[in-house]
Amino acid sequence: MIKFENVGLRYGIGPEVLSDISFALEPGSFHFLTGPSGAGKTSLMNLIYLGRRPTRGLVTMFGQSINDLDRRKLTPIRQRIGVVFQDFRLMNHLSTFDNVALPLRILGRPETEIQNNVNELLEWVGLGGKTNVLPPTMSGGEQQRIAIARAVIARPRLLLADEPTGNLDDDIGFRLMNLFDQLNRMGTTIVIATHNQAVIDKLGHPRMVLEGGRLNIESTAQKNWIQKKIQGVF
Amino acid sequence: MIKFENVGLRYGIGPEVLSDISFALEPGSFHFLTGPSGAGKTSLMNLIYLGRRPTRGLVTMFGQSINDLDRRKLTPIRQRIGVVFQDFRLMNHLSTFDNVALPLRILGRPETEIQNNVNELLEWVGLGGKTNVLPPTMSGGEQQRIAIARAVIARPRLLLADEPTGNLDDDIGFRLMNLFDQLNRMGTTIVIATHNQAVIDKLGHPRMVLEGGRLNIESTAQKNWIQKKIQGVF
Amino acid sequence: MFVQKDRKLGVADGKRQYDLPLNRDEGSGFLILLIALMTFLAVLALSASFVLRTMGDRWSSGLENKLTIEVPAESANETHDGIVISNENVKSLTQEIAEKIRHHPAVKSADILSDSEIQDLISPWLGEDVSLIDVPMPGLISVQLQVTTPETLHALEKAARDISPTARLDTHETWLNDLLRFTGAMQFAALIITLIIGATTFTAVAGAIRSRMAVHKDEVELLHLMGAKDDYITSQFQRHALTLTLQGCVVGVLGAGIVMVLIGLISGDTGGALIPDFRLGIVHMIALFLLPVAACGISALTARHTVLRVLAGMP
Amino acid sequence: MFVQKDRKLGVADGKRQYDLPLNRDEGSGFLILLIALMTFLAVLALSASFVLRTMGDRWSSGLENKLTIEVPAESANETHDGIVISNENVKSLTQEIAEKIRHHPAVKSADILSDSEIQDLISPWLGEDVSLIDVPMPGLISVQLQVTTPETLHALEKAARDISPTARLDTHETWLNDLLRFTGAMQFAALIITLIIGATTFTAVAGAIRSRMAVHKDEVELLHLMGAKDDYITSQFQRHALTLTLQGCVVGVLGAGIVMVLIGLISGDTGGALIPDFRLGIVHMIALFLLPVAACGISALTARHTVLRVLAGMP
Ligand SMILES: Nc1ncnc2c1ncn2[C@@H]1O[C@H](COP(=O)(O)OP(=O)(O)OP(=O)(O)O)[C@@H](O)[C@H]1O
Ligand SMILES: Nc1ncnc2c1ncn2[C@@H]1O[C@H](COP(=O)(O)OP(=O)(O)OP(=O)(O)O)[C@@H](O)[C@H]1O
Ligand SMILES: [Mg+2]
Ligand SMILES: [Mg+2]
Repeated sequence: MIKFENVGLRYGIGPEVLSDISFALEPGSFHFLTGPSGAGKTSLMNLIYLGRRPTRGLVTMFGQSINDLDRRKLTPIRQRIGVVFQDFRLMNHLSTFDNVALPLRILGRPETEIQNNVNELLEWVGLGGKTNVLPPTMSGGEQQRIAIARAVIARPRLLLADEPTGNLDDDIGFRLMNLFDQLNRMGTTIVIATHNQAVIDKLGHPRMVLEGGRLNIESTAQKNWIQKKIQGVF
Repeated sequence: MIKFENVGLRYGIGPEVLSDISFALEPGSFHFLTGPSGAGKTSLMNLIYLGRRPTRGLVTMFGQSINDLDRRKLTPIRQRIGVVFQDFRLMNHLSTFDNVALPLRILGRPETEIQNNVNELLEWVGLGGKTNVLPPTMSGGEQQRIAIARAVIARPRLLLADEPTGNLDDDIGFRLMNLFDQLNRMGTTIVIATHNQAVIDKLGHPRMVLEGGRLNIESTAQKNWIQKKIQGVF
Repeated sequence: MFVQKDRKLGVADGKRQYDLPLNRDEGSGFLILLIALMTFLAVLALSASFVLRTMGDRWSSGLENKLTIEVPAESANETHDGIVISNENVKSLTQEIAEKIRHHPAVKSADILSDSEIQDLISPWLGEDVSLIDVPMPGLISVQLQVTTPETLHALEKAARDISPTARLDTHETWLNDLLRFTGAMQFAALIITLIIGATTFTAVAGAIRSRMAVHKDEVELLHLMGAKDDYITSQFQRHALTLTLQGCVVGVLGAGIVMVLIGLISGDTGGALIPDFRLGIVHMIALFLLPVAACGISALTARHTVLRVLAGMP
Repeated sequence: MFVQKDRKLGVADGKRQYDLPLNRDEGSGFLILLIALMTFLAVLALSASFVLRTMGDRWSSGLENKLTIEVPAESANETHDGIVISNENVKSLTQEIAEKIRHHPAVKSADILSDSEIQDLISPWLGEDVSLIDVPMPGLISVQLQVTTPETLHALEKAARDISPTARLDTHETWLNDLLRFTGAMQFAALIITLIIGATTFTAVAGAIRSRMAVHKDEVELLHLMGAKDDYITSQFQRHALTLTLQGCVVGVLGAGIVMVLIGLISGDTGGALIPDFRLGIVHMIALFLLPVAACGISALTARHTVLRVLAGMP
């Protein structure tokens, strides 16, 4: 579904932040993306959601090579991707409802469908009583939940989440991870960048580790041993 | 040093976010502030760093009751407080160096002193090679470290940090917690709001727990049992 | 300044206007004010330029098309001091010029003034008692023209000079030439000002849209990344620019109208033929009404172009 | 538009100017342009108003201070058609008015026109051959004044009317009155425009500062929370407003100067006394130079006031 081949990225004239990144994501897969701060997790996500073109290498999305695709042809690809940004990127002048409804509106869905879907999802992430509130008057965790709701509302075929639980307590954090898991079971491919070891351990999906601009994919089997050990403790 | 008596806060005509908050922080103390998302941690910090006046109740800071203090008299109090905001609040047009130097410049310190102190601290938080970079081109964790450096550069007598390690991996997270500990040993009073159970457990300072708008302070003794248990595991 | 319509989304009535908070930008009222002022000044300057042209035309054509040709009694030909020419000589020269001039197509009539007529004209300067025979008398031809044009005047002057090199044209209206020159300068200034104003408005709108693009760059980029088509984004800016310009133009044109009526009231009842009323022809009216229409069109296009260019820079 | 000085901080040379990115705001060039345009127009309008006043003064005083008082041969007193007064009666009335008027301080001389003089004046209308004794002759007094002022004219008219109610003042210059009225209206318009421009500039600067305050509210609040004194923040905005206004004013005044020189070149060599040159007195020059100075002062104060008010709203 998504294939990177020898992809490299540099910002301006700086050093290569990502070099020789090669991987393929199967439809319906679920990966964690980890690595120390500044390793390039956000940068890699940026490449996947087409926020930037790579400096070199081949990128294939949904079977189309995007390297020499026309600008306009990227629009339908983008509509199939949901993103939770590390810094949320909410529209501060739009209410919680309208922020979450935005992807549906861009797709031109009928307003009644929007009304139902959005309200249901907001209820589910614990923001049912805050549909008409503006993001700047909400707590960090609440904003993060809006960002997550917005990313999943249009049932994207690919979901990218950058540190989606950094501002959430463990309870609501696991609840949202379950939401991702549920989506994954319905066929959505998922990549989550996170530092939260507890979450990674609990869900046990394979890890993509970025270090020094290179990417390693650790199999699930490798992790199972540690996971078992921890579960045995409690 | 800081005393809240029956403090309440409501935003506009909404419900009371904080009610009957009463506590006192001794000079040189270190507390964690926890509670579920939306409990009011950021709001309480806001009251402490004088970003808002409480709706009711008495607040005493550094021995002065601030309830009927003139606006201008608050300025020297503010200069003694360092804050790490949950959303960083960096100046996007200023370089890393200038962001961190800002508190010293406001205090009118000589430029040579600024130069030395800032460079040393940036080195320490792992941003030595990024002094001339603008915040928007940095990773989430790098920005968070700038925010922390800015809060501590002027050796404040009170340090407030709101979720200061949410975007950091455990390594650099503990390193910064050590920085806070060090400052604390030199006399700075510290309050850190965090969801990160690992950090709370490891350092073992008393917890202030916000729940339903009320505040409970859990003694260190209470936590010690759990902490020991965990340490025994590894 | 203007009632801000509630653009709040989330109401399922299909009235959704903006995803971007364009209408809440602080600068909007300010831009409207600027456009209003520009329109106001442009309408005034343009009207002034029209009025001045009408005025100039009327002055140069409406006054009696009369002039006098003087054949002095001195000839400056030979010496510095001039030689006095005999009265008979003057008379024959005058006769000759009159004959020649009469055939010019622009000349209605050319009459030689009689001695007594000349005496009437001269007496205020020389006194009643001086006998005409004692002084050298100039020859005078009173000419009535069909229309006064600079070309005709030049032709007549040349014709007269060919016969008597010292002949002089006196249009009685040198001050009018001054006035016409002045009016021309004013008209020029008015047009220059209109042009400057137009350019400024254009720059202002383009600048404002560019600045709004900059302020909302993150939001625009977000929409783009979510898969919004270029048109989805462009149309919001376009509608915004159009609305602002329209509001500004209406205010400006109304203001200018009021001021013009005021000026009309103050200067309008002069009644004299010299100063025409501040009434404009139908062509001018149309030109004045095209001004705001053009402004709206230009600013919508400017907005579209500006936004598309920024969008083209996004991956 | 203007070379942006490098305000980058972190260089230990004490040249630190702004913590806030005011000088990088997109709107700056635009505001400079606006202020330049406003200054340009204000200087032009003010100059025009001065020139018009000078022109009006010269026209009303500079022309020959002559007028004629006519004592008609008909009295409109009793009947609609009027009664013809005997020539002797007219003569005595005329004499009486002339005597009375001579003592008015503004009157230099007042001469009664002789019959032959009157005939000279009338002959163009009645023909040379009509004997004066056959028609009722009006009495005419040629008056030379020191200066022509409306008050003098009114006084003279009243004096004449006291003696002969049908007496009429003829200044030969009714068209001049029209012109003066027109000039007055133009002058009024120029002043109104200057005032509107001033108000707009004021609003624009206040609006721009308020909008910058809004854009940088978070940053200002941050500085405030870090313990920055009000002055620390205010002075940055103040300096910013001052810089922008100064740049705008310089451009505007220069532009206006160029246009005035241009207009002077086009209309300046008229040489006629009727249209004065576009030369301004020293007082006017000072007034024109005070304009930008006042603009700078006002905008610095506006900025200070605006920012202080926002800061006062912070806890
Ligand atoms: N727009 C940009 N321009 C220049 N450099 C950038 C830009 N964005 C990121 N970088 C640099 O690229 C490197 C990787 O950044 P990135 O945000 O991808 O890291 P990350 O893995 O997401 O880190 P974190 O866990 O702290 O969020 C960093 O050194 C950062 O300074
Ligand atoms: N400026 C504001 N105006 C109105 N309501 C606000 C404002 N700021 C916060 N709130 C509300 O007050 C409550 C407490 O918010 P606060 O940010 O203090 O929570 P928090 O404990 O910091 O949560 P988190 O862990 O998610 O950051 C929330 O319900 C939030 O919506
Ligand atoms: Mg990141
Ligand atoms: Mg918070």
